[in-house]
Amino acid sequence: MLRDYLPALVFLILGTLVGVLFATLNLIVARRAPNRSKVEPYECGLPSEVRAGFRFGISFYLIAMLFILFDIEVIFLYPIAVELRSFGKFAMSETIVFVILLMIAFAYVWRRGALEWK
Amino acid sequence: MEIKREPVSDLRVRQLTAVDMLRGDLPEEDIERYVEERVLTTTVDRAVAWAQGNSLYPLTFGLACCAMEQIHVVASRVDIARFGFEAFRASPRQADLIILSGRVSIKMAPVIRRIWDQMLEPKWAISMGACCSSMGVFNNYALVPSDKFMPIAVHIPGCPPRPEALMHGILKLRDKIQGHAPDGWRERYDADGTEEVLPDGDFSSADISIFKPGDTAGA
Amino acid sequence: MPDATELELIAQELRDADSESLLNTEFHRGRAVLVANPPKVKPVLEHLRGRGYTFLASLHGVDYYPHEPRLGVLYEMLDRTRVDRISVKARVHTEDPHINSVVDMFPGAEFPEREVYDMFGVVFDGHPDMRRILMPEDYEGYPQRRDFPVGGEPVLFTYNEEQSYGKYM
Amino acid sequence: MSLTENYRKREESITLTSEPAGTGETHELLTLNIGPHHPSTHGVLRLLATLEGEVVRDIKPIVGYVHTGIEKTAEDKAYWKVIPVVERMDYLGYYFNAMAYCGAVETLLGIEVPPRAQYLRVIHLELNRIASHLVWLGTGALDLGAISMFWYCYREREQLLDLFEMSSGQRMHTRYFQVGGVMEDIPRGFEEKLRQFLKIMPPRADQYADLFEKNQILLERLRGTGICDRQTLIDLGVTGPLLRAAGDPWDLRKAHPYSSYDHFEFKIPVGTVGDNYDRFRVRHAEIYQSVKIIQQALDGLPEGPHITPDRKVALPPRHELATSMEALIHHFKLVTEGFRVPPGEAYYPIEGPRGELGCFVRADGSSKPARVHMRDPSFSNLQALAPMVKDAYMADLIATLAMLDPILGGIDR
Repeated sequence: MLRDYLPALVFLILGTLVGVLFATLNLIVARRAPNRSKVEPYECGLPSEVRAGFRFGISFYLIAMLFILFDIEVIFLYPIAVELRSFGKFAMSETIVFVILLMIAFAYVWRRGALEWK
Repeated sequence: MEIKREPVSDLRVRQLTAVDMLRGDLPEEDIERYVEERVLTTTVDRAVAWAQGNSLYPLTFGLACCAMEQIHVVASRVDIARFGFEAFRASPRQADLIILSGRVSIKMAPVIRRIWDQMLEPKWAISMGACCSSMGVFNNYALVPSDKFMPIAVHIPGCPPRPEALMHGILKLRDKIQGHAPDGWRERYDADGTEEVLPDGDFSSADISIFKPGDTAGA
Repeated sequence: MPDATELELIAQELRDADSESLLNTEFHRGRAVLVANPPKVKPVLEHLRGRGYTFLASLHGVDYYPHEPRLGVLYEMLDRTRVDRISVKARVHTEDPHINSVVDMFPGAEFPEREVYDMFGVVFDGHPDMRRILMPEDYEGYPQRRDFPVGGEPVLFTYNEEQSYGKYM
Repeated sequence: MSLTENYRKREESITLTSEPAGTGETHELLTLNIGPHHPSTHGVLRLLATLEGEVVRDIKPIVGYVHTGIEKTAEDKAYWKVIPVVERMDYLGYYFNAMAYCGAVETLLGIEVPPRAQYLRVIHLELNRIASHLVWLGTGALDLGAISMFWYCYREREQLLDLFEMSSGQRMHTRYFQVGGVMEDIPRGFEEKLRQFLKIMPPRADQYADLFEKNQILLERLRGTGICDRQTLIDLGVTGPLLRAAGDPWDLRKAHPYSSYDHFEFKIPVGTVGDNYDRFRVRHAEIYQSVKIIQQALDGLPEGPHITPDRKVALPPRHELATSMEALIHHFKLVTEGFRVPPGEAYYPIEGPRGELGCFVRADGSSKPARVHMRDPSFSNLQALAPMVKDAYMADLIATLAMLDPILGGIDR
């Protein structure tokens, strides 16, 4: 029984391996020649005007959360759409319920005015 | 009755040598030649240089009139995409070629030096146009020739140089990167005695920089 | 262009209003110029605006080097209805290069006045942001003056190769 | 105190970080450099923007990053050598710079430009206006994300530069205008190629309109943004398409015709609301009008000399040098010292692609101009950027800057 889970395990290991490799390969192989202005942030060729303790507004965070919410919803639809015929009727109704729930959330967010930029 | 033998084709010969090689009864020097023909021997540096030379990412950087001609290099007639250089990156972190297209004023020089310092290491600089290489038409108080504060790989003459000239300059840079640098006018016309008289001591053009790296006085 | 007689008419009006506001009038090749007394520039411009010259086309400086007073500020006025142009010239000495700023009458004069200050050193009193506009902030000297050297590098030949300042940094 | 701190100390007057971090209604104020090296500032323009979240509260344009001291260099050159230097100021309207300067020197000299030269000048001026508008349209749409517009516009611009190269030998900064006329008469094949270009340009301009008008994103971003009323624009000294988009039909080609513009019949496109969409429509319509002007100028091209016959100003033709002694003396005098201009001052305004481009020349009797000043339209138009983008979104700032079409070579001179 354990054998038919082997591909998932291999997939997991390979995924993490490639992920970690891409993240750290640069640190290992890259040629390092830091100088004073290279470590400073790039702001159109001038020393940065942004003060250290600058706090970004809440609207950016709000928009980011809403985006993630509805983007993940779309990502869930992809696998279903690919194999809809083999899943049968049940999957179709399940997706419809899923989308309606999120539509309610979307209507609520729209009416509360979180989408307008303040 | 004479069996009509068709001429032994080159393909037939290669098949026979392959069979002998597999059976291991190919004579020593034939194996050597066999491998020689099939394997491209190179060093890691030449491979890296080949890759870098063919995929330079220029920086979206335009100063003045030469920038207008630089835009034409990207446009459809003199298409730079044929050589793989059309991915113009806006931020110096992702670019490895800066084309100084235009006149460098004393207020802009520290900014350019700062952008050059913020570019990551395998980086080259092309000084496009007369104003950038030698203050060109305006030899006055307001301009700085770019090789006074930056190491420049290729100077392109012209005011403004034609897009084909800029393309030619970039291809010259590619040859330079890939190791077979075209020889400059001194070698071509073996004009000995005209070498640049440089003071002794190890001396790279970045050292005569008026502005220390990161110094933006006057920016 | 106002012809010579109309220029004299305007000049006469200005002199009636304020006797020492105008120093001279010039008319050359169809170009009418009122040479104004520097402290009285604003009333002269105010009067011209009343007469219809409501658009300040250009404000720029000129260095009349050998002739004193040296630094000249020119205002090109334009009457858009009659398509008529007149110029006002005010000349100040280099010792006290002060003149009233016209930014409150013509907001468009802010950048040109900063440029005249940057290039010639004429300080405009009452200007909201009197700083250099083209040269770096900490640049000494006023480049556009006639006695400021054009600068640049001497072209290198074999005879003057030694003095090339690029080499002996 | 290292130079960087010292730099920040000296820059106190222009950065708003000197005050304590002012808080807007909902966000903390952020001072940001949309600085010299930025993909959408159309040149090395630095905008010190104070942002409150996404809304621009205040903007300070800081220029001078491509200041080349052209007016100082011009004082060091003979009169006819100043033309290449002056042409490099506004590097998209190089024919206009040369026209303004030659106009000023011709008024000082009082010489008359032959009609054929005036017509040739009008043809090249209008071709240059189309080329400048194509660069504005290509890069402006590029800033707003419509990348394909860039390829279409630069296809036409290549043909235009071929025409310039055919008539004068070089694509940009051609030095085709001379004091007193034009340098050379147009070559034989020029008329056919120009007629060919005039035939294909209007349908190509319709293609730009299709690309723009049917793109809902672009229309959404341009309609209703960057509005500025007529009176503020006039007070700030703004001229050209920006002022015409706000509803004021002020065009020097009609108001004060120069170089025989009154012989041609053309219309002035004028906007109504004065927002970014109107600026696009005005400049786009100007392309058609320029084609009409060139068509009429080409049909009515008079015969005659292409430069003033006055030998004191214009070089004698080469073949005359072999025969006549006077031609040799004139040639020698002009080439060594150049012609002298009697003392005086002249201000010669013309209608550039971005507004009134006036050249002030002061002559002190020697063979070098005592002062050359170019009243550049972008210099005044840039001052109108602040009222246009106050309390607008950051994206509208980029759209307004694209439609303002500043050329930094002309601003910094």
